Amino acid sequence: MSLQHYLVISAILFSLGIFAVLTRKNAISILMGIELILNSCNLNFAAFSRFVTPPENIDGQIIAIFGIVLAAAEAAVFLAIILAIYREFGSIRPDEVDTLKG
Amino acid sequence: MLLSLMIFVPLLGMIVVLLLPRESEELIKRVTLLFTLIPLLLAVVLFISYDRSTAGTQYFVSVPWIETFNINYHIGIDGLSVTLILLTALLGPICVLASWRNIEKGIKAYMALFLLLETGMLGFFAALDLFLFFVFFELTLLPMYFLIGVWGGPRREYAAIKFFLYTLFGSVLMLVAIIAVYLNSNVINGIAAGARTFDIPTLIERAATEGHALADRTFQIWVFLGFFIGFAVKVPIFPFHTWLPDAHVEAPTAISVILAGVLLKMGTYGLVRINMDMLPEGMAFFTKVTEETGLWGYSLALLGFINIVYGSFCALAQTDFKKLVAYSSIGHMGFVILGLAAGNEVGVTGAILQMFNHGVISAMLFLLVGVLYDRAHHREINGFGGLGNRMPIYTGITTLAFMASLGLPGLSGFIGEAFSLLGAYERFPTLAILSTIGIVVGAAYFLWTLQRVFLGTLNPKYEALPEINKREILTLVPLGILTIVLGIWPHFAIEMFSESVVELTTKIMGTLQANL
Amino acid sequence: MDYLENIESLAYFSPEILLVVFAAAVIILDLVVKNRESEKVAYLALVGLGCSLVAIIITHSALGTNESKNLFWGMIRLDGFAVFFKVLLLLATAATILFSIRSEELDVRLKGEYYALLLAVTFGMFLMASATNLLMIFIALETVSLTSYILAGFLTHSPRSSEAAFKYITYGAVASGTMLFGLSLIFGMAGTGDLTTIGQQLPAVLASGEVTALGVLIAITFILAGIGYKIASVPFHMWSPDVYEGAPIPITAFLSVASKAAGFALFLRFFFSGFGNSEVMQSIDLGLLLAIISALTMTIGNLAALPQQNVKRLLAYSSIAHGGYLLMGAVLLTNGDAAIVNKGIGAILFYLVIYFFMNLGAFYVVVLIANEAGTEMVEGYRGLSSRAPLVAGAMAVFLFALTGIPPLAGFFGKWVLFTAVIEGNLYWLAFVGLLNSVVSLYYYARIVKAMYLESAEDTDSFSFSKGTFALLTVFVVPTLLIGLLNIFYSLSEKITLQ
Amino acid sequence: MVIPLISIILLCPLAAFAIFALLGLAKRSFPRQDLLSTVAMLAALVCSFLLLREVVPNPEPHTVDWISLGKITFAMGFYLDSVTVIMLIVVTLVSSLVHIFSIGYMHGDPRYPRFFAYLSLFSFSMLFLVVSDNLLGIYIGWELVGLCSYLLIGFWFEKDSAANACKKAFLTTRVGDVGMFIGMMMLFAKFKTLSLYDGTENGIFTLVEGLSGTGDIIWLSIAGILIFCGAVGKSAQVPLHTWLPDAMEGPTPVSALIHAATMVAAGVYLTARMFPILTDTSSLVIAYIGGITALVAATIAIVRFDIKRVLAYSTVSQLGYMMLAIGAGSYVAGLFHLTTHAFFKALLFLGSGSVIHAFHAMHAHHDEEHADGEEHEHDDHSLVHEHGSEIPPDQDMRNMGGLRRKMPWTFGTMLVATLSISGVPFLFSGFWSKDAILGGVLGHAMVLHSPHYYVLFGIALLAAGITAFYMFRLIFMTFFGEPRNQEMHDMAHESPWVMVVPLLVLAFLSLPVVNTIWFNKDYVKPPPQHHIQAPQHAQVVPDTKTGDANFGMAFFWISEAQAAEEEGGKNTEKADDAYRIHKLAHNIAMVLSIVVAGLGILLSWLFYHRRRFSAESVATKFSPVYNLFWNKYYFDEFYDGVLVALTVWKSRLFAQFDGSIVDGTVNGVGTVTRQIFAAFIGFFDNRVVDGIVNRVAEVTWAAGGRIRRIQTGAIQTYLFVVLGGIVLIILIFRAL
Repeated sequence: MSLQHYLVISAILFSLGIFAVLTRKNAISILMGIELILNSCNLNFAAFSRFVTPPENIDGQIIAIFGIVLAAAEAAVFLAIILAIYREFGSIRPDEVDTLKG
Repeated sequence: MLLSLMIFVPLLGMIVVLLLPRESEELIKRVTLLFTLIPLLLAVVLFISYDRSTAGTQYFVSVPWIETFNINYHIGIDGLSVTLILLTALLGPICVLASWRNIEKGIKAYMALFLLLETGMLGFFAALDLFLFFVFFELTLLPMYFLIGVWGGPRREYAAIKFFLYTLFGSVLMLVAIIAVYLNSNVINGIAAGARTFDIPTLIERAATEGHALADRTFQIWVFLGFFIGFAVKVPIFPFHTWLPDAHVEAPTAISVILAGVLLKMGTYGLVRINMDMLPEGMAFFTKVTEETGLWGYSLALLGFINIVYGSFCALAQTDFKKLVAYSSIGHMGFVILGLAAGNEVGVTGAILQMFNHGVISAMLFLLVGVLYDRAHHREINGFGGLGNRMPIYTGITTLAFMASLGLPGLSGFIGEAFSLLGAYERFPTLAILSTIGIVVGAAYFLWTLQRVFLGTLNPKYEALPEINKREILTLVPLGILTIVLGIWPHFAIEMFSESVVELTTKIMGTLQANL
Repeated sequence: MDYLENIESLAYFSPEILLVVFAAAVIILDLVVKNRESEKVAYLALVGLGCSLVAIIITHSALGTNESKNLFWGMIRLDGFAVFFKVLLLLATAATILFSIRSEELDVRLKGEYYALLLAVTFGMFLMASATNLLMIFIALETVSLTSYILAGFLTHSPRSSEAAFKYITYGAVASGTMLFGLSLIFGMAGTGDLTTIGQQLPAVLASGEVTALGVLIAITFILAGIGYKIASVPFHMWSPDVYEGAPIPITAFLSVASKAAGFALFLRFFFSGFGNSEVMQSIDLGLLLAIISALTMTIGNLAALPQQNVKRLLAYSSIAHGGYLLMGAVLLTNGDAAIVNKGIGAILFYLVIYFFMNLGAFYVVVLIANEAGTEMVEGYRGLSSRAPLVAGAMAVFLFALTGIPPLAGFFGKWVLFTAVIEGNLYWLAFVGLLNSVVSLYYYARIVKAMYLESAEDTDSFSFSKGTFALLTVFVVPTLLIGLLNIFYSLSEKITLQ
Repeated sequence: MVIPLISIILLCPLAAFAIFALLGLAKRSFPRQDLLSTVAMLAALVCSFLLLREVVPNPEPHTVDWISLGKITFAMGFYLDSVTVIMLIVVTLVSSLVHIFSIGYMHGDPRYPRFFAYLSLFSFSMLFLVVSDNLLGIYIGWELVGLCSYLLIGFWFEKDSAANACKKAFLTTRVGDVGMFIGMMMLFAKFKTLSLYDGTENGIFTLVEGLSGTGDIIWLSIAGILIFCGAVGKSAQVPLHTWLPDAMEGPTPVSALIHAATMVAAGVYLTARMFPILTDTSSLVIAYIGGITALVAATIAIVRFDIKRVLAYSTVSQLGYMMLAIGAGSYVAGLFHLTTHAFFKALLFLGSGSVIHAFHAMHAHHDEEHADGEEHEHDDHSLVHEHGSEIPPDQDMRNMGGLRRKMPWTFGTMLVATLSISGVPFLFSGFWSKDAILGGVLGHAMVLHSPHYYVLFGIALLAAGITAFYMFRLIFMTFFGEPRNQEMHDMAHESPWVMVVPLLVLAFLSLPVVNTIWFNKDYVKPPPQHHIQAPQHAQVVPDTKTGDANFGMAFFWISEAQAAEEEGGKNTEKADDAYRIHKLAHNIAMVLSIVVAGLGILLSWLFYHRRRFSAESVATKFSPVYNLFWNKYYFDEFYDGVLVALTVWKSRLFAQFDGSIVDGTVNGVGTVTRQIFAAFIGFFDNRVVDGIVNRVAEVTWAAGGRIRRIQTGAIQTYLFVVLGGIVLIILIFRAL
């Protein structure tokens, strides 16, 4: 498998993520979309470090690992906030959370 | 040193006033009066000790301020500025006296702002560093905004913000022009050499040297426009004038006096100091008709003419006493523009004289309107009548002011107008002749007003109208004396700036003869 | 290029370390302190900031002028630029803490975490100001973001706050995700994460044709999404009005000043080192792109501010507009002439200093009024001139400074910016900027009008503590003076990027 | 010695006014302002007589630099030649007498002191005008007298009619003055100076010589005519004459001083001063204006009943005479008539004043004034005004008659004046001056062989006859026959001595005493007129001679030798026949004028004393002509018609006796301004100029609103925007 395959896959993942974020009517699925985006990035880094950079250089993979970590942290915060939202609004539909506008 | 002292004494006064307790109003007034009298004293000293025989600037101080941009605190006076400084310093105490009784609320803040305003104005006329010049120019904005907005009439908010927006818009364009000048101030034949500068004398000199970026025609024309619009809003020149009537009608008397007496002059002073002296090429473009400039060559004179006629006719249409005076001053500033457009000795002298005289006369007029307003609480001209019997002294002074304003020879108003026209006739005969319409219409609306307010049978409503009191007379007398003295012996003022004018006009004329 | 390895780096890393330590200490103290008198905690946090400030000064002096050290194998760089921002951010945090002490909307519970988080976010921003590696950039960004999400939503039982947090995190996560994608692309093109090396590699690969301009454009645009969202530039600004309105006022102030400043630090360093080479800029016409973004940002910010009734929201839009002004300086990065590039950077730094004082000052007044009058609406400011003359005066100063009226500092900030921009021959951009400042007068003056020209329903005067006035003067005096003193100009001149 | 004298002459009246003004500021007033002013005036009078010896015929400049800028300087100074001095004497003399008269006449007026202060101010301005040696100075004095006349006409400003009259006077003259100012601009543009003669090379008179022979004169003619415009305004020449009759609203002494003797004559004086720059074209224009004015005014005067109006129109007509003389090149004759007219017309006015006073003028006056004060409750909000067409009873000749027994002194003195103005031969100064003019015009015609001047001579002759007619009409109606209004008649009484004495003095002056000065050719030398058209036609010698010497009476004598030797300068034989022609002309003129005057007097005797024919029947027989005169040639209606609207004209046709050019103009402009123009301004100033700004503001606001609507509050829209932004950027910059 060549670099292109990986890039195409990650691109598809990214697009799916964006699509999810834009269309889902549920905060949780938005979170999933975000996770997709982040993972597509990680995939990219890993692929590049495999194909582009010299083998002894593993920066890309390190970044990918950090990416996973931060994604986890983000998910945690996100879920906490969704809880708060649910407490305040009794719903986690993003389009119902729109008191602040204009 | 003397000069700096004069400029910053009012600022000091502001601080003192701010430290005083807000209850002790009498004290505040007295202190303010004191701190406006000191600059007047200093201004008189300057006026007397000024060496009339040279054109150059005197009393100049130059201290480095912001080295990074080579900005200096550089002030100095030449004949023109010293005249206007005297005017400003004179109006200071007069306005304080004029606001003595009829400012009810927040006298402390009022006086503080007024002092700040005075510093701004004095500084502006003395500044010889373009940046400083601009800062002082803008410094007058804030106090003016509050003075109109807080102590003004019913529609004060509208008037204040309108004044503010107009002037800010103008000064924004001016700022671009200033920066452009600054950036090109060290470019000769396309090569940047030496430090950039804001120093007005240096810039003027460089703008005159061959091959310097500042001397370039197209550059000068654009920069000229930038500055011109900035000043035109202040003057105000048609069509940027609409803020003036509102501002005047809403502003309290003293502020109208300052507005008409000094702020309008800031515009014309800028035109002389920057547009004429620094940008002769641009000036030439807008004041000389050639196949190249085409109709642009008429533009400046035309604007002057429009101001004169338009202002006069608008004034004729007014029934609000203050609005009438406001429009009349638009008309009178037209003569200044016309004289400057002429660019020859007589014209420019007339213009400068007109600046000063209009400062004095319009100040008188607004004070008089204020006196009447304080008594009758309205300004509807048709609402009065026959006051001539009731308050003879007031009538007398008003007649003097009106006559001076409509350009009666023997009073100061005349010489300015006459010279502006005499000068303009040599360059723009048609426009000069057409502008004389303004003289007749001027006479018309003033006499008509005189008749409607003072002549005829006394309106029974005002049987008990009290005669003008001592304090008010005190504010008016010095101006009245100036009006008469300058009418009889204008040389007393002219000798101050004649040298500078000669130098300036020879330059302008030279440019006109040259390349165009 | 010489890298310091980890151990020797630590010495230069002391400010950050101190922040982390004190963050921990704050939490611990919060646990041990029984009767929730939160002031103690706050002061401890302040002490932490103080120590870190001292550390910064020491490290800087150790560094020597115009030198720079690459710490941790070139993960972050310590140079004058970084130091400048660290000091600025530190002060901003300090101000925020002081606000928070006085703010009544923040409830006493959980104060410990609150201050700890503030220190943490500062730490993240320090990293943003000095990161020189894609990895570190990403980590810094995320650290700042995650903590600020929490801070924005810190008001429990306040739907507005929670909503703010929700929008903030959704928007932020997407933006940073997009940015990460962009970063990965860059990483792929240059084959390295180190900015400086990227700066050298990119032109080569572009020249060799392995990478098309389109690729670079896509990458940069994605990255812009991330950075643009931090500095709230069009079209990535839309989160900020809502979040600013919803978040607690001190946090709003903090975001509008500190995180903007950090964002600009990152922005400048990233584009200067990574894309400083003008061929890359030319290949995608970055200059024009940034110019358009900046023009749009200030225009939209100002226009949207016009009809606002909520002062917080109004200031949010105004801070978007100011971001636009600052971007004008950033545009100059793409100018070929190094001198002008430095002028641009210097202008941004100078403006940030002034913006720091006038904007924080304005927000502080908002805090005070929110405490006393219990409202953030413009009506709440009616007759303030009589109810609290000094505060009203200060507010007027801040607002007119934001408008850019001489002789207030705001004018000089704009002055420096516009001079630089015009020197870069971007007359049109300068013109747009100046017209915008005219427009901005209109909404700033609306508040002044309310304070001075309108009268309140109830006219009982507010009373403020001495400390309040002291803090207020801390902001007022510089707003009046900075422009008039040469020192600041020369300072901003000195600081440059290598 | 000259300078101090002049300074005294100028400063005395000025001081008198200054004292009043300054004390006025302190809400006080000098106990006897009247005496103060009078004494000041007398002092000035004495000094002017002293000057008579000081001054040699040739002008002698005394100038100081007034304003100097670079190359250009404006000098202020005195231009003293014999004419100046004579004017000084006339002004001071009449002024002093009027002062004295007013002490009696104005007695008991509430603003008594102010009246005298104004008189002093006027005298100062007039004297300043007379002595200044440059156009700027003249213009200054010129406007100042205008101001004084404004103040004095409006002295009883409670009367709306007075208030309107004074405004009208000021504005009408101002219109002329603008013309004058433009003329000054032209001269200045050409010569770079405004001083007429400053001893050096660069006075206008010297410079204008330089133009001799050069063809370039059109502009000079125009300039001359424009400057003459000023004179047209001030001297109430057609078409700007209508203000003078209205000016009679002022107190009668004022009419005597300002509107008969001095200010209105200033126009003539100015024209004479500018004599050297008048080209033939401008001269002809001036002559025509003068002639037409003389005739028109005279004809109008025939049908007036208000004693003061009759005199007013007669003044206008006489001024026309003087203008005609100067237009015809008879410089001396014009000024000579100016002096004689000053005296006898002042006398006539004061006489009428004394008559009015006899009818308890003041009291009647005041009641009446208050009455109409209530009537139109200050309705004067437009510039138009409903003129009180009714003649005040105490001025209506139809109420008079048979007064000669009641007030002999007044009658006697007025009779002298009337004889003088009607040109009764030899014994009265009027005869000599008028005859000099007629002769001058005829001579000019004969020399130039120009039909124009023949026509003008005819007009002048006719006017002379009419003058005699209406003057005697006045005398007969006032002093002869039976009293028409008995109870008024019973009230009548001779005026106190303060009023009678001035009458006597003036009566004496109406005898040909002044001739001594004017016939002394060593004293009065007319300035040379450089005919720039030359050599097109013969050089015309300005006519110095005022009638032939053959009629006895030594002090009229000028030897023909002198005359011939005076022309000796120029080529003698041409000068000689010029002189011969003039001599002939004068003889013809004299005979004709005597005949005409006699006819006039005879007719009026038949009409108004013997009542052989009734004026009414004639009036009805020639009603169109009569209406024409009665309505003053419809001048005002014409102007109003043109300037306001034709419809107004119809409604006013006979009711309207007044209204005026400038009221017309200003009214026109005023209405236009307030209706069309104000609408225009209201539209232009607020909609367009202001509107543009507001529109911009609104658009900005709207934009703000739009952007708000994008900020929906739904997070996913925001994210859409982000994505859209990214895509857009990429697409756009991809294309680039």
